[in-house]
Amino acid sequence: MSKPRNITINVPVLARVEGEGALEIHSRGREITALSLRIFEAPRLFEKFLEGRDFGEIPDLVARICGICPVAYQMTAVHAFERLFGLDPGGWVRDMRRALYCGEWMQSHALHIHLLAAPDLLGYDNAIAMAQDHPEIVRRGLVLQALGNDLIRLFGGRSVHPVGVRVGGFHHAPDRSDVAELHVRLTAAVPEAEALLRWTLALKLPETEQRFVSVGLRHPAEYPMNEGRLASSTGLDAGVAEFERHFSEHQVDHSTALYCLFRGKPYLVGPLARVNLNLERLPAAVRAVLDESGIAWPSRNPFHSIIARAAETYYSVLEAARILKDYRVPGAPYVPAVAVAGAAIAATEAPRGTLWHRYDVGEDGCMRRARIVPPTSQNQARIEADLRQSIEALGVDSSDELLRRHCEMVIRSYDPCISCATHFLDLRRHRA
Amino acid sequence: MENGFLCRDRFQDLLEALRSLGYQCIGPQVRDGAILFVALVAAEELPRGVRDIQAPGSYRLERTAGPRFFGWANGPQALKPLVFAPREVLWRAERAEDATIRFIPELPPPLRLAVIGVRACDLAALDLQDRHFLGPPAEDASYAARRASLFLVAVHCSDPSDSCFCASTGDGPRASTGFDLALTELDDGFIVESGSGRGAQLAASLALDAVTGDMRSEAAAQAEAARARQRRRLPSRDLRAALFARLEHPRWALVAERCLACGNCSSVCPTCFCHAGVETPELDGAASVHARVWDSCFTQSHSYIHGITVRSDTRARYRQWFTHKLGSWHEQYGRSGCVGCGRCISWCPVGIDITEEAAAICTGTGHD
Amino acid sequence: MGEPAVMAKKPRVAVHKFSSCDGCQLAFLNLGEDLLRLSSMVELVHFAEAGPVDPDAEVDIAFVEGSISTAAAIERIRSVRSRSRFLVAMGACATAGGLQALRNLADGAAWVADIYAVPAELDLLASSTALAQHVRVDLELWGCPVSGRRVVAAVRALLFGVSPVEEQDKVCLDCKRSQTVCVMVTRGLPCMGPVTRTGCGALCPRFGRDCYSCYGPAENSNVEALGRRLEGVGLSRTAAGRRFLSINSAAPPFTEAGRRRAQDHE
Amino acid sequence: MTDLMVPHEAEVVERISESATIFTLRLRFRDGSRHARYRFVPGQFNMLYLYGVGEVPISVVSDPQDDALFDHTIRAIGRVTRGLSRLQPGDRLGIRGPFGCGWPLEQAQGHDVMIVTGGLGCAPAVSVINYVMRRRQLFGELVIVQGVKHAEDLIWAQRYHRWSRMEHTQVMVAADVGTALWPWHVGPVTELFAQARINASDTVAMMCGPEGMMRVAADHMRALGIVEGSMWLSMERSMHCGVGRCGHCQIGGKFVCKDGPVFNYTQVKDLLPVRGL
Ligand SMILES: Cc1cc2nc3c(=O)[nH]c(=O)nc-3n(C[C@H](O)[C@H](O)[C@H](O)COP(=O)(O)OP(=O)(O)OC[C@H]3O[C@@H](n4cnc5c(N)ncnc54)[C@H](O)[C@@H]3O)c2cc1C
Ligand code: SF4
Ligand code: SF4
Ligand code: SF4
Repeated sequence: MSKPRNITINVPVLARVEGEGALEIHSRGREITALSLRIFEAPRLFEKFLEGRDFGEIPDLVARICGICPVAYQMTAVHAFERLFGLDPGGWVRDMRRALYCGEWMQSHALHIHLLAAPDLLGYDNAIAMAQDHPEIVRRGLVLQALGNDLIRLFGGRSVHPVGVRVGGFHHAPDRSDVAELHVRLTAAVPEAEALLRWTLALKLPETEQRFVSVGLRHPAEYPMNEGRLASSTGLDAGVAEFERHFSEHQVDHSTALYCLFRGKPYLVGPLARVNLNLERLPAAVRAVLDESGIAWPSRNPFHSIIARAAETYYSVLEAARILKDYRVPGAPYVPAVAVAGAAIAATEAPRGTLWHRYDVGEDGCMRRARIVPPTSQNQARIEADLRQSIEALGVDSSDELLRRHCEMVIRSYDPCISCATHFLDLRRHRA
Repeated sequence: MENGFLCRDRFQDLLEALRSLGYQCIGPQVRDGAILFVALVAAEELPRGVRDIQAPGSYRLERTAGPRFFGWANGPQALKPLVFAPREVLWRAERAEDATIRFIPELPPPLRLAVIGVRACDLAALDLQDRHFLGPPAEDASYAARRASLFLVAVHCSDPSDSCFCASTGDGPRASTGFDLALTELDDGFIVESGSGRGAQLAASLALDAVTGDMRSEAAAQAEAARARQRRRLPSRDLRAALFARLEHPRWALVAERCLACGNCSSVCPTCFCHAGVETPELDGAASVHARVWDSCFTQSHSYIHGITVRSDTRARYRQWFTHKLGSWHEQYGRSGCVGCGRCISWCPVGIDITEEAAAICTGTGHD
Repeated sequence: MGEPAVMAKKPRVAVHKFSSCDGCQLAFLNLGEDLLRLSSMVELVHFAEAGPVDPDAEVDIAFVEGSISTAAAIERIRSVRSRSRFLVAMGACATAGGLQALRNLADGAAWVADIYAVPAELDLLASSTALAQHVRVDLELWGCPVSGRRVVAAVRALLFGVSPVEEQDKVCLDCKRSQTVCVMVTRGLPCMGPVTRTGCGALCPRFGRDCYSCYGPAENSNVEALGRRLEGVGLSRTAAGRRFLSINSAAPPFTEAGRRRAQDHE
Repeated sequence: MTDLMVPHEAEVVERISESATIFTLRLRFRDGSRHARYRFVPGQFNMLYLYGVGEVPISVVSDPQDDALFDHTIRAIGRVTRGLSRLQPGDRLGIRGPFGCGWPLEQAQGHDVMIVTGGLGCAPAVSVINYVMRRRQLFGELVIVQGVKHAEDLIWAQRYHRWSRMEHTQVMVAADVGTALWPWHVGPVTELFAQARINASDTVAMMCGPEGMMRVAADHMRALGIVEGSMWLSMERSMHCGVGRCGHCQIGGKFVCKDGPVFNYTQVKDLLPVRGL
């Protein structure tokens, strides 16, 4: 048995994560004295400047919280207002939103799997280097990512901060010919997406078993995206309006993001949590492949999140193709919205996990207060817990290099999005 | 030449006849709240009973119970986009490994287009564009190719909008030349008249009824009413001398306070021809595409020479547009560049009215 | 605008990030096959999100996303500048301070006091500013987000050894080039196109809605005339002001046009 | 029909550096028969296409009778011209042209010639000077007047010295702001006009330079007795097509590219004084 020692691991810039964060680990002997996923990116104070804005302006503004999942922010915001206003935009809008969200899942998941996570698993520094040796794999990823982007473009003109979404529906209904063209591409991508899932199942992922609580939405009939109730692997079943009763945020010194805890404990949101909670809602085609793998779901290995991401990518391709198959141009792509005062609350499933919004709307339809809880601040405590467990499992006496690489890999497997996490700072909490 | 009367419910025959001659039909349809020229397959797609309510900075459509297809004045497009395309690739350059460059001219795809519902102002504007693009030093190849593919079915204007003033410029509301066929729309159908050999041939292939005296007098009354309805006018058909004598008129500065210099007027104007060359190389540098795109004298780059923007402010830019349109066109092409379609009035986001500005500038000495 | 020196055969490129949503960097990551092509033409030496991390590397071209909002960021952008031959400010945050520059307008006491209460290491500044307020910028690519087409065009021009074209005409021009029906004239929507810089291809009007000026002010923008018009189509004076005080609130003609209307209200 | 809009491949045969920013490209069309057919008059211009970058209008400065090559003297100031300055012998570019009308050289034969240039040196004027120098016996007195703002702005000082030593040739150079060793006049260039050794009523004047300068020069020349109809000037405007289509080069009703760039003074004298036209 080797001698206990002091280590300090410092990764000032985390590569291949969205936004800039750092990792700091200190240990003395066998004990980890300090471990932090430091999110030091300057807060952008979003909630603050949403105040005084009209509800109609919100979808375009909150999109800017994150360039990778702008659709998630837009979706959550429009659902929040529609719930408050008692507005039902109807089946067409509901379907198209789902297709749009599929686009974002596809692009975000494909980006993460291929450009961010896969290099870890195959032993490369980055995807470009990896592309030299595995061109077909990278290319498949780029194709799926592009398909997701184009699906977003169909509804919003561009994949980053798309412009098509409004409270009540869409500004514009896509043309049939454009939809038909995309449908052809989606259908052609089904085997690619299935192959992607099989490929992730064949990867040599680190074996680990951890105890964590999965949290996500559950919908009575479908795999959750835009709607559902809050659920957890420990039996939570609550409406989204009750979020604040079960989940609380607190601030820690080393981070400009807030930590969100579920009944005081870390928890997991995101693809793995969703699959764990909603396995039976996945279509048979996806489940069949997952079943073949022999993995016992719900999974307790956080590294399986790459598999969950691939499963959701496959699902998104199937789901979008299903929705767009018999596309019809509607009479009007939206229902006009009339503001009602009150609390507008909604949660949807962003690619990285549950995204919760609350807006206090005044009589004039303008925001009095806004509160946004993004997936990354929910996962942050869980990531740190995982890091501790992983380091302990690996042995604190492992080489610094090994520890550093492993920790980075752990962090990346959560696909944390620092831009989302630092959109805000709850100012009142700092005054103390 | 008057050929006969086409019943309203036989309008489809006209489309079929054109199609059998190999033409794709383009016709007016309601799109996004305006009348646009788009591919037309069936007569039902025409804007039956639709009228347009135009005012400075405003354009709205209204549905009525009336049977007419062409009871509106115009939309934001004329024939311009069909002949002088908003973006036209002129050539492609390819560079080989040994650095040699090959130039490959590009022409628009050969498409035979029959345009249904062309207005007198559109035809007058087309004639002006012809003078510009087909005159010396040599025909413009892209324009010529697009122009040669057109079959033009005019409809005499019966319902000018509040922005129209073609009577004042002498270009409408009746189309007199430049069409293959011209239609006078009456409630029950159309008096068909041909203006070219191929137009006459096509008319001959249609099952036409005889035109009655009543029809003729109704058509004449309608034309007269259309003319009488127009309220706007220009002070004169040739304002060249008047404008160039008033280049320092205080009105230029006043209009510049309102003008957004957004270029909408020049874009919708059926005679404006300015364009810019744009180069789009491929990422790997092996090829590069050279296109021309619509430009406007309201942009900074329009008058930019290294280090100097000749027309740096809106006053100079508006003055350029205006004095060119109503003044220097005479020197260039022997007539005013305005055909009185009123588009620049309606489609100006802030509703600047060319006729009102002309009146303000051309009256008085210019030194008031 | 700066002039590119003759570029190396395979120029070294860095992508840096400051306060932002990451959306402009995606212009690279969303290039698809072109990303692989690009990576064979340039050497990507620093691009944390894509993998390579070497923030202090000397480079030929630096693409910088994000605004300057901390004291540390001021130091960092200076250091980036000193190590880069051609520096491109990419996106609304880098060219105008971004949406987060809305805090610059907040009245001193309230927000700033709150901001100073955050842990000292955050050193959050009272304002979020464009790169050009701190260092020389050779090229500004406006837009929230910047368009991939323009990023590619900039790289291509620099590879040819010439400066990239600056687009500064108004969105209306592209709107008409795409034969889009004007939403202001036909529906009275409060479109910002007449004062907004081209680059997006008139995306919003093409999607049947009013432009909200994510590309910032065009050259020679008559914000006053448009402001009056926005009120004319039915916006209240403050709502018209908010049209200017949005994604590019810190871009000079917008700040003024917006602030005047906001103040009138008080 | 030849399409005037499509360039033809040409090759840089020689690149001559004239100053830090000015260079001459000596060119030949790759297609021999095109090269043989190519004819131009001094004062005309070509559209030069830099591969993948764009086109700019540049005057032809070589002698029309020189069949071997044609030359462009270019100042590297912007996007395209800076790019052109990097071309080396063997490199390719695209050429469309020649466009526009040149100087009235036939009309000027047998007369005195006064050439006035201003600003940072002017390629169109150089082509006339070269032309006259090579056919010295066909013309009367030659007066070359060049004005610059700062003494340092003058390029080709040696050329002026060389020309001033030629027979029947008078060179007058002035700088608004001189330097210690400046051998020429300090002050407005127009102060020199009265010293011109010409028979004013038998003089053809050709001007090139900033519009304001040309207007003032024309006034002074008229005062000397040169008739307006004998004054010519070369104008500059933005140009994208070169054939009177793109609309950028308009000044009043004139298309500078096809009605000019060389105009008789009477054609544009009303337009010159108007700012921003
Ligand atoms: C008839 C004529 C003859 C000329 N002859 C010469 C000559 O012999 N030698 C010489 O050095 N210069 C000459 N010029 C000026 C030369 O055309 C400009 O210096 C050149 O266009 C600048 O382009 P740039 O891209 O380097 O500069 P930038 O300032 O980067 O210009 C950007 C773009 O603006 C446009 N542009 C800018 N200036 C002009 C201009 N003057 N005319 C047309 N388009 C312009 C072009 O599209 C150009 O690419 C002549 C100009 C004209 C009109
Ligand atoms: S100037 Fe105005 S009214 Fe005249 S033709 Fe052009 S758009 Fe029509
Ligand atoms: S819709 Fe907007 S961008 Fe388009 S022309 Fe109208 S005002 Fe301009
Ligand atoms: S139209 Fe305006 S808001 Fe919309 S994408 Fe373009 S610049 Fe941005």
